[in-house]
Amino acid sequence: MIDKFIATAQAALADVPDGATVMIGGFGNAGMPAELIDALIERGARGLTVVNNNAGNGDTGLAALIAAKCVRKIICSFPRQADSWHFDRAHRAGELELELVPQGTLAERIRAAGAGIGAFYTPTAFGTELAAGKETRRIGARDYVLEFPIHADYALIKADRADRWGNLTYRMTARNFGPIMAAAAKCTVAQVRETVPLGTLDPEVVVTPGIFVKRVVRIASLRKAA
Amino acid sequence: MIDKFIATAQAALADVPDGATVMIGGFGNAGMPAELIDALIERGARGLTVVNNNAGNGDTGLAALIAAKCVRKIICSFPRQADSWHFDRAHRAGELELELVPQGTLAERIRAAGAGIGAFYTPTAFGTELAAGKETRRIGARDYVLEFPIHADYALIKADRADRWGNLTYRMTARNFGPIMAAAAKCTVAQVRETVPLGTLDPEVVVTPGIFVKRVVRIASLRKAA
Amino acid sequence: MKKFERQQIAARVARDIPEGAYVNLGIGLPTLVADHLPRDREIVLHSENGVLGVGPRPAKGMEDEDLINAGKEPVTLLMGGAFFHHADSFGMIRGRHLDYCVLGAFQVSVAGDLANWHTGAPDAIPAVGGAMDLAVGAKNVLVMMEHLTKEGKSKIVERCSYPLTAAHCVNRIYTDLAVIDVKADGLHVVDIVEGLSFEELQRLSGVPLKRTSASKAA
Amino acid sequence: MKKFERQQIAARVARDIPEGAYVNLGIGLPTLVADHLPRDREIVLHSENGVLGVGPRPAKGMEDEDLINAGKEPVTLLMGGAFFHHADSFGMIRGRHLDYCVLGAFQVSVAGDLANWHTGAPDAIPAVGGAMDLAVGAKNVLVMMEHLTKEGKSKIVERCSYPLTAAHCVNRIYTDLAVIDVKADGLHVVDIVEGLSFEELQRLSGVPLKRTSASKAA
Repeated sequence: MIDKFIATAQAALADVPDGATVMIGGFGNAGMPAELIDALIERGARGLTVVNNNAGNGDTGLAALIAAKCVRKIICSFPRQADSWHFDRAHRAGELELELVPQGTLAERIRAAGAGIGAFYTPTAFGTELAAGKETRRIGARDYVLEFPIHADYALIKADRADRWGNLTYRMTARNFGPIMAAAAKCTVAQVRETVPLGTLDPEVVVTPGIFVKRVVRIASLRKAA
Repeated sequence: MIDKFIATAQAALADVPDGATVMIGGFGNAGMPAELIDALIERGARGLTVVNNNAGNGDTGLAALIAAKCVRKIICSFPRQADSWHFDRAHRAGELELELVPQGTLAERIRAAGAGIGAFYTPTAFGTELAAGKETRRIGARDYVLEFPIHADYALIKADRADRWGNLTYRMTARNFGPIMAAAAKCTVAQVRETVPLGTLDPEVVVTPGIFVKRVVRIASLRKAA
Repeated sequence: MKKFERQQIAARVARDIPEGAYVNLGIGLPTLVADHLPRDREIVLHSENGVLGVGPRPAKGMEDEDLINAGKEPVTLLMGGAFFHHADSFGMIRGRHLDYCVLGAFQVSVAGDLANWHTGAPDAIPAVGGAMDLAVGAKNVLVMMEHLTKEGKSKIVERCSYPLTAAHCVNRIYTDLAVIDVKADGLHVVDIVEGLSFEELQRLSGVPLKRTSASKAA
Repeated sequence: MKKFERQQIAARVARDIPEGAYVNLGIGLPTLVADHLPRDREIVLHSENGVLGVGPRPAKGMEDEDLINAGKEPVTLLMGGAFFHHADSFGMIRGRHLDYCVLGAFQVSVAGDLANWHTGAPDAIPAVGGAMDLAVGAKNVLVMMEHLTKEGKSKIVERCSYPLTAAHCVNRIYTDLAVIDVKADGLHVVDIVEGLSFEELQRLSGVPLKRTSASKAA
């Protein structure tokens, strides 16, 4: 019997090694797998490359992972925020490498990894300093930049409901990077609000099919107002 | 008020010009927009380039469009079938050009058009005659072929339910090419089984958001056994 | 002369957005446009974090942390809205499905180059977000900004001195002094704030402007 | 010697597919494998027209034209199944998410090259479907075919004379005479049909085969 449910976030992340590339879902608090990030901090792996839209804010979540000195490099689109002080400090101290990627290119590079695309041409960032040193090509009447996929060892995402095959649904804008990160990682770990018996999720409504998910942890966290 | 509902298939296709590129959804009978194809035949535009997984079978649908001498070129993955006689005859007579594309490359080229990707590298078909003359590139340990998007003037697709904003849901494997063709065409026309008031479709469950759809025609056709 | 207030600029942008348009409003100043869209027009707002049909801010206490916009502010969803993932969302943008995006700017050049993501200061940590995707992707790129810097320099420039977001992308500029179209043959003044002459606008802008038959005090 | 029947070959393939595997069964001979998957193993079948969790053929009269497999035959959906569109479906394939695909073949070379889509006959209209995607995409490519052509020639060849589907892609070959692994150092015989000697298999195959400790009569 296929059963991807795992009892605790700690057990689900017990094998994350030093130097792993870890995608972390979420856009703001929506879809941020807070309890999985806590478990990753507890796991204590070092030298991680983290892929996320941001670079942490406040003192929790990804910011705490940075503060715990687990992260060597961040690939993201929007690191600087009013309260991204842990990133700011580590980056200014030269302890934390930054790869800045336009948000759509970040999403498409993650999607390309999951879909087996070797590279793609995007018009985004052509003629800007974020395309400096990159291959470009004119196709038709437009100029494009060549971009390569971002593969990961782990993806940590937050979904809404899951069955034991790992089929996932999401809740509103918490979907964001979850489905594409799930497909781009060797080992995708989803924290979910609710686990349901097989056959409960409408097959038309499954957003991430279980083929992309290795481990599911139920986290009965309270939903906070934003 | 946004209202994409149109009374008849004929009205929805009244402006298809000679020489247009027309994507037609469906895989077998599932998702085939039969009534829209009939209306396209009635419209009588000539010199069309048609994008479909197949090249028509039997004497109806795409086969009838070919028989009516409307089609100049077909881009598809699987033209030859036991009953693809209209295609076979026209192709052998030199009246109908064929561009044969592996099914996944066909899907990805259509997807690339909708997503604004200029070109992409796929491992599919590398080292085969379907990659003859195409640019290739080694990326990491694999070899890839460069493929370009397929844009269309029209997409004719079949969905299940629609609201007046053009949001669509599909039914089981009738989804197939519908969502990606809808995004790849300048003018997407969807025939649907049912139209519903705005707000009826669960926003989590909309598969094709209305932004990709210009016209919706309700066709209350009986569902036939396969 | 009485400069346009921020809300007046937003209202002026809103006036130009037709029924049925799909529109992305950038973070900051552009979000003000939402409040001015005419109630009798159905306009569908997109947010790059995976939503079409963005509605107004929810009532106090009704916020849901799973329903936010690209500025990470709580929003609501209109009837007819839909959710999708980030790659699909940026496919919509890059694939030229959005009719309009409205962006803030540091500078716009006479060629329509846009600089709005990075001051280029050596110690600044840059953040780009979705700005470059929106600038290359939307069918019409509308820019809202103050006409002059705090030091009184024109933000409409011959060449951007700040790092580019995208080249040749801006279609129309809305400032506190004027509305200006960016065309292949140069900058065409559409509206000027009451009490400001074309000549004075020309002097303040420091780049060549064209007077069009449509140029008029707003 | 009694050659393996088609159903026996299918059963032999089914035996190799472990619990929890995600599997695509190609059109034709490979579809027979579904009937032999052990009932006590959960195995998830994928069909390239956008479905995971494909179940058996429906009862007569219960067919639904919207629920078909890649061979356009009516199927059912198991609990836990899901639908998705064609680009997502081939993303799964190309992105190496399928553990196994089972394909028919005209020829397989000693290097694991596969020819299964086109005879290359000058008047033949070719049709490729999803074969090339599956051959490059699945983690394990299993081939089911008769060992010999009707003319008695080996379908396992030094070099494919038919047009390639993909190079270096086949992991294991199941024929009516043997089961053979394709490895970097050559072809390793895993099983031989009862009553056929390794030497005779070698002679019939016409390409170098290796005898492994696992080689045994089935």
